[in-house]
Amino acid sequence: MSAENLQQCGSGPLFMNPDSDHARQTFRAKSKALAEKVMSVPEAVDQFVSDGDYLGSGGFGGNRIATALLHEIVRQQKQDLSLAGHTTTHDFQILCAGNETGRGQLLRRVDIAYIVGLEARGLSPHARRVCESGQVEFCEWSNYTLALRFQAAAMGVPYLPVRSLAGTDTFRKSAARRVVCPFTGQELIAVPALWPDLALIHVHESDAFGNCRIRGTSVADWCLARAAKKLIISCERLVSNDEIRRDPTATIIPYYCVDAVCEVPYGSYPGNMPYEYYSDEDHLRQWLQAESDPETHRQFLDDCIFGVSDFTEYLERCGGKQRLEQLREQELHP
Amino acid sequence: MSAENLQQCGSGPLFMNPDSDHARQTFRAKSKALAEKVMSVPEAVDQFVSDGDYLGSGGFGGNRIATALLHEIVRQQKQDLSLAGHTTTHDFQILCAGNETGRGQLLRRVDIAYIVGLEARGLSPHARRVCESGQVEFCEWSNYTLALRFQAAAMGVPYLPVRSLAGTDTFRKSAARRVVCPFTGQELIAVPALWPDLALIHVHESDAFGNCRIRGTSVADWCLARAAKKLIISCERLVSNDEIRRDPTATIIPYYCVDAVCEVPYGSYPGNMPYEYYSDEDHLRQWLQAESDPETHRQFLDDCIFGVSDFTEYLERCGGKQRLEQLREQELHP
Amino acid sequence: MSDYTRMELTICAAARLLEDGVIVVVGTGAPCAASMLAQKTTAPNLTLMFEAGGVGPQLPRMPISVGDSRTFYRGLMATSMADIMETCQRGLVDYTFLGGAQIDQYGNLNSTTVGEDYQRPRVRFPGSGGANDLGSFCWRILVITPHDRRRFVERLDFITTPGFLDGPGARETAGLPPGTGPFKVITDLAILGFDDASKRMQVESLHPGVTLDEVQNCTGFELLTKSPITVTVEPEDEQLRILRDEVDPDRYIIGRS
Amino acid sequence: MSDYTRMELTICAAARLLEDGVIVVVGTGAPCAASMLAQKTTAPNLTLMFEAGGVGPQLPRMPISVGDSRTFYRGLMATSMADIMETCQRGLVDYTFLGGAQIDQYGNLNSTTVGEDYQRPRVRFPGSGGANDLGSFCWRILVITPHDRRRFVERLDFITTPGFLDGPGARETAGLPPGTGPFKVITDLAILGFDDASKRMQVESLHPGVTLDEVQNCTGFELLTKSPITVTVEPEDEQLRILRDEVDPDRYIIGRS
Repeated sequence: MSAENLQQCGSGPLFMNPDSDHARQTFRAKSKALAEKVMSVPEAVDQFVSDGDYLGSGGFGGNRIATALLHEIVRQQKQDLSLAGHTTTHDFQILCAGNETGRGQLLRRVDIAYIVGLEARGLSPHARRVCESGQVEFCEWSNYTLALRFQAAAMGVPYLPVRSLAGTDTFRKSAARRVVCPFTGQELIAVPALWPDLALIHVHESDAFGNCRIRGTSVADWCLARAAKKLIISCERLVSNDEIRRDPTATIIPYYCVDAVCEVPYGSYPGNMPYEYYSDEDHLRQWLQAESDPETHRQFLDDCIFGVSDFTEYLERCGGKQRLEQLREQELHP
Repeated sequence: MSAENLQQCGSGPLFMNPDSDHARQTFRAKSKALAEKVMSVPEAVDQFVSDGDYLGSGGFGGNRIATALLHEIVRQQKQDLSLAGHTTTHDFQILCAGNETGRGQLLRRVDIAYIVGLEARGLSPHARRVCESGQVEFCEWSNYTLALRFQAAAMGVPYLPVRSLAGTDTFRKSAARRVVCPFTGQELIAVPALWPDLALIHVHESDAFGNCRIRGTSVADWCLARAAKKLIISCERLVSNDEIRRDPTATIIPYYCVDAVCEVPYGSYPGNMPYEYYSDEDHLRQWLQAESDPETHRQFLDDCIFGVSDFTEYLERCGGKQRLEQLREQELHP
Repeated sequence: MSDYTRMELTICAAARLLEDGVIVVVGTGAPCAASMLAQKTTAPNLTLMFEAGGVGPQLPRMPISVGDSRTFYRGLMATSMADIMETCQRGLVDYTFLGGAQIDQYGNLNSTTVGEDYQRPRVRFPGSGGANDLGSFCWRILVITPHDRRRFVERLDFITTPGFLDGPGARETAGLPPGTGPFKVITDLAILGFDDASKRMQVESLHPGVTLDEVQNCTGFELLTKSPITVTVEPEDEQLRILRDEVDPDRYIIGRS
Repeated sequence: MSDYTRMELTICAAARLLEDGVIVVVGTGAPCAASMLAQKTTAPNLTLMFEAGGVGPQLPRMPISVGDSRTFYRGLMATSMADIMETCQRGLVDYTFLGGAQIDQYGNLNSTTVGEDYQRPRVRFPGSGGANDLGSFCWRILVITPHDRRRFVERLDFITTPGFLDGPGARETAGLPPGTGPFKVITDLAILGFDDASKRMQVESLHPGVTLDEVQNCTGFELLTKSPITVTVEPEDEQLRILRDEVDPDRYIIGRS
């Protein structure tokens, strides 16, 4: 293989426009007023999630995820969504409940870095069904390059260079392209900026305007929050604006990125929330087991999502306060 | 002006190699062991600053700067240094004391984003003498593009794209180049990665290994710390490794970036240190005034740098504890 | 109506230009005074940003440096310079206030060198700082500057920060974000804007008692005029009181001539 | 010498490969167990990193996710995924542990799809996750995997993560950082390395009681051999005790076959 013969472009589909001028118009039109944005989860999803939207899911699959918002999107039966699947594990599993379950097709296009699996817990049988059906369009990336697409978007440039992907089928099935460094002549890969229509991020604390704090790893959320054209925050606790101003160094997402703030204690359940509660491995195991049989799975989804009125009821069905206290204990004294 | 006629390259000199493979070899050779690195300011400067080195100065000119390290570099009469001048104000003024004062030539090459001035306080007469002498080689940038060069270096890529500089003499006298976005065809500016030989960063707290915390704005120090081939930290307070581990979210610079840690209370004086002490405007005004006359300036430098044994003695000469308490009061109750 | 100085008038006029509910990146000095005044009068929901990383402070006093701790005193966020610049680059920031040693008819700014020889200039000024970035990224550039022929020149010795470069379409051709550029220049004599078609500077409003001839005489290039030219609204008593008592009680800015 | 399982042997062998004073990016499962074991035995000054942002934790138990809170429990830093990946990209990270559904003779890994039709695969696996990045950036790739013909294949259905691609020089030509690539493959049968000249996989050490034929029979491509082939050092009692009592008391990993 010589440099001249290198494949210049991945053949994967580019789902979103990487033009930074296009994105600038959207951001120009956003309100920058320091206004209160607190609302309920159903209101936020109804108001800010449209069929056909491209979603970014914050956190890391089963850690600090916006479960309540994800459930509500499934419950409201949104259709034809696209997803940035950077280590999406349980969050992906939740969204897959809107495919192949007789309620239309929630997921239509997925930029993949990591899907279908739940890390050491194994593969999701239902997510496999969804992804092996041929009904969902894919484009391959890696965790870093997909995060880097958010970073390009957050920076306001149409692409960024990187030194991974090169030489692999991951590149060939991506929408990345080759570029040459104008200074060194080094062969590099360029990834296109990705401005999601909507991002969902669960945080520890937010004020009513959307100034947010996160404790522990931020994963890709610093960039995702800034890249998203619309952003719904769910938080463990609403705090006062005075509390935010007491320590501005701790603010990781500023209000002008945020469209809605929902207070949802235990909002990452059954995922882990650092310094708050550990993941509910029993519940995640039950979910995986239920998926083995489509009929069991249907019943399970009715019990957990479609047949419950809101996230509080889901928490109750999963063991309520007692179980949550156990998970808090596991987190604080591992 | 049509797109075809755009000038493709700035004519400014590229002082450092932007090849990321070159930098990788340096980083590979660095020790990654969690080892104690506490030493005195003279030891750190003697051991880690070599004539001809390229320096990056942390903080923002007169805010959270590593004054003690800068004085020591001047006192040890290091020669032929290069500097990344991103809003270097009082730090630049200190380093200029090694030029045109009969002690050889400390500054030889400067990548300029902002030099010579002290913001609203006016221009430094001595820095003007140094920069109008024709003895120092320059390359022009802007604050963001110079910070972006550190960011490229921190990321491990040889360049990054940006949408400023375009169309100006700042571009023409820079070493930036034009690139075209491979996805959108947009005309962009590429800036080359910059791995300084050495960076000096003053922080609030560090442990003995170099895990650091900063309160307030980080300016470009997140990237600078990661870009630097060698890094000397000065800190207001040494803290225990246990204290660092109590809140890993607060760590902004990890130990493996750091070569030396010096405990220097009031180490940013006469600069501002957020939440600790405000800038000493009287002293900065005296410094500017002293520069108007070369003889007065020589005496002033003897009193402040060359004729004092260490930074503690400098603080004493500037009013010592009483003055520092006033500045702390100004900071905490502005 | 109280007596007021030209500097007070300039600051009050600049403050009025800032709409409520927008973001402005400011430097120290007059721009900061104007922004603080706007917050306390017509634009209570104006968010201030400082290039070193301060966002939304409750400014206790005028900062001395755009990076000092006052720029994030009881702020909403204390972040990095890159975060501020990238927020501008992706199109979220409406206004920036800039200055310079020289300005030309297209609003290009020089803050780098004066003199023929770049390597041995007559005067070395600081350089771009963040001005080139902010002037490239933000939607609208505001300039506050004293008005004289040394500053308003036919040809800059060095284009540090882009105005409209050499005319219509030049910013876009160079690759700068479309739809951006100089918006208003507020001086001690007048408020100037830019002609839509030619992108050349035009007089839009004369300060009370100032004539068009006077402005043209203080300008090293031919000024266009917008018709009709208005008279700059004089500071209101309440505006002056706030400026003097709350914004700049030390007369740090308004004490200047 | 105690009895031990093949998994215990594999983990102990992997742990011995990690030098003291280096950084390793690990996943969950066997790599994490091996790294924890190394820390508690031969490499007390080994720093663990996790791709979601955890640096230098004092792991209280095995994490379940590479992003869960244990990955930064009493850690040195809890940062972003990009920070971890960029630290690898700029050359600071010595080792990464990877796995996959398939591996070929050049150490290329497949964790994406099995089957002919990419759009309708026989099995859809997770994809790269961070593997492609870590396998591109880190100096040395370590692989821990069960050894069978389903995994060790002549031709991958999908190259997710680069080994030596199609042979000597291919990584460099593609633009990957020079000097990087697969280092060792630790299986339940042997320790394998890569021939310097051909970059093909070679048997370097056989686990006690395992024959070369047995290894070749479990491999879908022709293996080279390094001469002399050694016998893998058996776990020491103290190593086993620590593995069983401190690293994996729940037998989460070592309980697997």
